[in-house]
Amino acid sequence: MSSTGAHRLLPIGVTGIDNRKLGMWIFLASEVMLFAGLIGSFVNLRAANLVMMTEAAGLLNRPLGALNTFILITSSLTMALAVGAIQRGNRERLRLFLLLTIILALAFMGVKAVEYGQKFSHHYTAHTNLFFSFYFIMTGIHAFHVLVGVIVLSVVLAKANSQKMDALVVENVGLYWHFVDVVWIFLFPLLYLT
Amino acid sequence: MSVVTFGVALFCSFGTALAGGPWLPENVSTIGEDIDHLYRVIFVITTIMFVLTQGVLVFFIFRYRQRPGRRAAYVHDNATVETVWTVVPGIILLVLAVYQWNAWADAKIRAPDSDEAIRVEILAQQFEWNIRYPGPDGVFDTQDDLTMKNQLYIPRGKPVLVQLRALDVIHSFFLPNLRVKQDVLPGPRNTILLWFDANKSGTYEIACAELCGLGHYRMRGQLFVYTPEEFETWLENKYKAKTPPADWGWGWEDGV
Amino acid sequence: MTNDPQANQVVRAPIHDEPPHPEPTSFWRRWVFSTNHKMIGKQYMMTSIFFLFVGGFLAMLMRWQLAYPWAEIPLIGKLLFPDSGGSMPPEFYIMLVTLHGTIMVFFVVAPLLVGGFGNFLIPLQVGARDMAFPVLNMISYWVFFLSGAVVLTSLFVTGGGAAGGWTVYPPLSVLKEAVPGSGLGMDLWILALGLMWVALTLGSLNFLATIINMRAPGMSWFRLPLLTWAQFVVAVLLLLSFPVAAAGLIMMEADRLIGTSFFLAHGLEIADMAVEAAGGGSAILWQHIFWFLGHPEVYVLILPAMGIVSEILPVFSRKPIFGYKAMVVAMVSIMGLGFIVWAHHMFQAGLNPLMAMAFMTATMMIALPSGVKVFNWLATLWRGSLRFETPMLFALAFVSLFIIGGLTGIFMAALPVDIHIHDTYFIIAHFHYIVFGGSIFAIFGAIHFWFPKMFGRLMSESAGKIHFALTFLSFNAVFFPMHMLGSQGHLRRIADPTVYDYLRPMQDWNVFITLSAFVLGAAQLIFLWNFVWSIFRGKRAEANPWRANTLEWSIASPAPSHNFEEIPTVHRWPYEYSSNGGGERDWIEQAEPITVEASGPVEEGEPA
Amino acid sequence: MTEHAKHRLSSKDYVMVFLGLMVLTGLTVALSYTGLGEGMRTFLAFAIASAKALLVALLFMHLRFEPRPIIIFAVTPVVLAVLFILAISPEVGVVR
Ligand code: HEA
Ligand code: HEA
Ligand code: CUA
Ligand SMILES: [Cu+2]
Repeated sequence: MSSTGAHRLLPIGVTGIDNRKLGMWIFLASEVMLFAGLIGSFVNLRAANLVMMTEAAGLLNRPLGALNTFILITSSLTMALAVGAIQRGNRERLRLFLLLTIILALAFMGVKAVEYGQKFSHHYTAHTNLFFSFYFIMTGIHAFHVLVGVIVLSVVLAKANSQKMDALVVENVGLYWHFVDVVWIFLFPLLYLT
Repeated sequence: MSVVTFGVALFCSFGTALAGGPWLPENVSTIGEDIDHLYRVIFVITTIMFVLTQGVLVFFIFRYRQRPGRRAAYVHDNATVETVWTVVPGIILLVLAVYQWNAWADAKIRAPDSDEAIRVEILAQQFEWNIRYPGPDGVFDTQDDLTMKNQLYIPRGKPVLVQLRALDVIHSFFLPNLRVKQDVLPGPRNTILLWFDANKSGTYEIACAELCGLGHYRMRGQLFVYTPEEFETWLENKYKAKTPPADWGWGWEDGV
Repeated sequence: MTNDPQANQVVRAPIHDEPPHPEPTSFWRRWVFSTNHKMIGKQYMMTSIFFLFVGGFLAMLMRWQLAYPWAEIPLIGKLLFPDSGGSMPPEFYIMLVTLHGTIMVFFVVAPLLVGGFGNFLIPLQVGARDMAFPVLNMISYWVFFLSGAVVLTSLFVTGGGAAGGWTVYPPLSVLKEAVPGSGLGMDLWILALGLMWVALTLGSLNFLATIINMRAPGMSWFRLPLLTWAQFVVAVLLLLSFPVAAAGLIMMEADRLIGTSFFLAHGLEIADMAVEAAGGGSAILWQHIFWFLGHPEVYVLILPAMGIVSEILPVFSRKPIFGYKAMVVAMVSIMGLGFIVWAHHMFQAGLNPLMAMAFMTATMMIALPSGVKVFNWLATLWRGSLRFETPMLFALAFVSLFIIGGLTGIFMAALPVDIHIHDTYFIIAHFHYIVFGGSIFAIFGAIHFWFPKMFGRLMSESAGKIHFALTFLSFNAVFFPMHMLGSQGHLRRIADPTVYDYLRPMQDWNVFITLSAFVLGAAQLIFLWNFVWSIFRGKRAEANPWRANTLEWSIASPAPSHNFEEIPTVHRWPYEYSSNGGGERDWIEQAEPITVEASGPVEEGEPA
Repeated sequence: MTEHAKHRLSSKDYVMVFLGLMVLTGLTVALSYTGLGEGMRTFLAFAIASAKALLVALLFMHLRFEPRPIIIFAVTPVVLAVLFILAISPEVGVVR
């Protein structure tokens, strides 16, 4: 994302913030609105179909959902520690915590896959009813974000020793990863608990 | 040269605006009177703003065009005028907004008593208006209901209560001469209550105002406003003419 | 600018300038996959001008049908519709309307103003060498290009392009059986808008980072040119409103593809066939989602145009813009209010009537900042010294026509009046006055104004003036009578107005409008010729042909590839015209250190 | 400013935040099994989720130490999102 080509620009601007970090926060602002669109729709159609929606929500596997919440929060911790590590210049620890984060992310996807499998085997699919439509679309978009996170994390891990990989890149990836966690923090009660 | 073209062009659009006046079609409903009144009020206010701003614009264009030996003034702020032209329109707009509330409530919030009103159900579908009266028993969805296609008959001077619903896509029930418009939503749970009256007999048109498919342009109906007596006779004749469903208990039998 | 205590502090901004690298020499990197903001701006501009003619061409076909319903289309009718003897079928008409609206809004005005002028001017006006993320910028353009290719393709697939109006209300747009255009054409429409979302999000991200972070030393917030302010506000609008619609697009495509029913209620039937869907969804939900984007989007179409006019008027009046801070505050309040008025498009849709009253009040309040802007423009002319070059003519026309379009907005904001005029040509008149009379006029002005900086040559003045006069006259002839038709109840999106008895007496007006529209269309060919001719043959331009103040005029024309030899230091606001400080000259550029001894009142906060 | 933020939080701090998040998660799951009324349960679930999100944003994402432009870009969309969600709720839900 750093500037390349003819016009090399140094990234620290008038505000003293690094361009890349500012850019990441701006990007996350738009992501918030993407999920606002989905959550708003869900909240409202849920109110319109209250009985059906709550009944269907009862069919979800709450323990697995809770497990996934724990996994994702733990991955947020390891991510924060990874950022802390590179800020202190400790690339060994950086690699360790990045690896842990990736493993946890994969675990999250694994649990998600098990859940999807359970639902499919009971013939609950996106067109069963409105609740499952939301369930699959929202968790699907979230899982896509997790997948993107895994890919980016792996790239960072692979390049963890390169000097071009400064703390800011890791911090930015961290920001993204924590955001994915925050989204799940809302999706979990929304879908599983109410 | 171009200054002149510009000025002339401005004055042309200007002139049309004033000469044209409000261009509403004939109105035959009570709510329509309120709506037309509000339309005119806004027309007057906006015309004043229009004349004022465009007049100033044209005047400045002529008055301050570049001339040798004159330099533009260096002014860029004036707290007094800026406050005035923020506060005054602000007050006008706020008053204008509040001034709309009553008519809106009459049109869409305060429904008339259903005892004294004529009740009609309208089911919109691509590209027809299905219209239904409850029949002599006063209950909808029974054998004696009276159904019509694209023709709505109402008595003059009596409130009409309509329940609207669509079968397939969104339509919009529009009576230009009664100043009535309401989108019709598809699905059994989306029935909408609507009311209006007409104070002049005659034949008017029903239009569909929301794009609903390739036949949207021809989803037209007719509205017949009768005197109450004419309406009663029409209704009675319709009931009489309606052949009761034959219940002989005898279908076409095979092997006879 | 006055009373800005921070202005001087910012001078110590920590920008570390590096000597620019040489320009890439390979054809691909230089002309096609360029990361230079000026090339990207030009690419956006050329593409959108192409789409202007596509969208305009569709409008011409529509106008033909409206004036002479079901008559054979001249020249191309037999080619397009051999089966019907050369007249267009009704589903073709609504497809024209849909794609005309979509193309004009998303592929012409927004990319021209934001992608074209935003990309070209923001780095120049804030004093940077390029955008914050040049590579993202390039990706943004190519995603936009792809989106345009998709929308053009959709015109030619079986069933035709989308035909649900540019607002694509479900269930019409979701159910394939409902209208022929809801087949593959609609899928492509959704794809195109999804790509547009990506392109515009990358663009606004870049704009915001650049404006916040890459301002030259001394370029404090209140020394930014108003156009850059407008781009900032617009970037926020796009960034935060488009994702909501993107969520809606995903849900809509899911409804179409995998059988969900977010927007489909229980128990729908089309032509006596029950629709197979779980149901429970809501058609109104889409309208909320769409207009949450749609309304901010219309301010995306007007705010940069307002910014352009705020740049052009001072230059040709030789006078500072009046009420600079009020202009900024007005733009920011238009943005804020713009986020909370979306439901005024849904007043007759079955909205909670109480809620509608709240939305009406908010909508009316938007006239306030808009009015402040109008009054400030007028006051800018007051006691000026006006020159009438082509950019100025377009800017003046903008003010005039924007007022008309804005004032008609008040009619529709008024709930009871909107009952009658909703979905009529009154609305068509309202927004064409703003989007054509406003945005497109401002765009023409801007093209004439910044052409020298883009191509190093001036556009022809005489051709420009003829184009202006013809466009101004025929534009009013096309759209002014539509107010009248609309008030009479002339419906939108109908292929044949003569079906209704009450519309038949007005058919002559439709013919008049159509003939005027052909003149309007023909007038645009003059522009096209002038544009192309001037790129190669126009008079060579000096660095600052209009004697303007903003940073882009302090460098050579056309702008060199790395913009500034050295990052400039900004000493004052951009509107220092006819002040005493300039001595004989009536302008002082933003980056000019004071050379002439001030002989009159000098601004406070000015390095004396 | 980012320079300061770097060393504001130690690994121990992060672990504390993590434990806080875990407790809150446990709490919200536990609450969902109680017989609380529908309205109360929804309210509590969202209160807890918001608290968790705040913890992550302020401390894991260092928002607490960031300069104003970043805080603005973090807060604006959240306000707008809440506004949007509230504004469309009575519409689709209650009225129709
Ligand atoms: C660039 C585009 C643009 C802009 C700037 C606006 C600006 C405004 N619009 Fe418009 N609008 C559209 C584009 C735009 N609109 C489009 C495309 C549609 C149709 C969409 C569709 O259905 O396809 C539409 C539809 C639309 C509707 C829905 C109508 C309907 O479908 O029933 C409404 C209703 O309130 C509305 C209102 C307004 C108002 C109040 C403003 C205000 O911002 C205007 C403010 C400006 C002024 C008022 C003029 C200057 C002010 C003064 C001189 C001050 C003094 C004035 C007074 C005291 C009155 N618009
Ligand atoms: C945003 C910008 C924008 C612009 C610039 C325009 C420009 C024009 N529009 Fe536009 N219009 C919309 C946005 C815009 N429109 C929208 C959003 C809708 C609503 C859609 C909907 O309901 O869903 C609409 C709807 C709309 C309707 C209503 C249709 C209906 O509801 O049935 C009409 C009718 O007259 C119309 C006419 C025109 C005309 C005559 C022009 C003219 O100004 C065009 C002038 C012509 C040109 C600029 C190009 C010149 C081209 C040529 C001369 C052709 C040359 C061809 C070749 C060389 C092959 N438009
Ligand atoms: Cu029914 Cu249009
Ligand atoms: Cu709007």
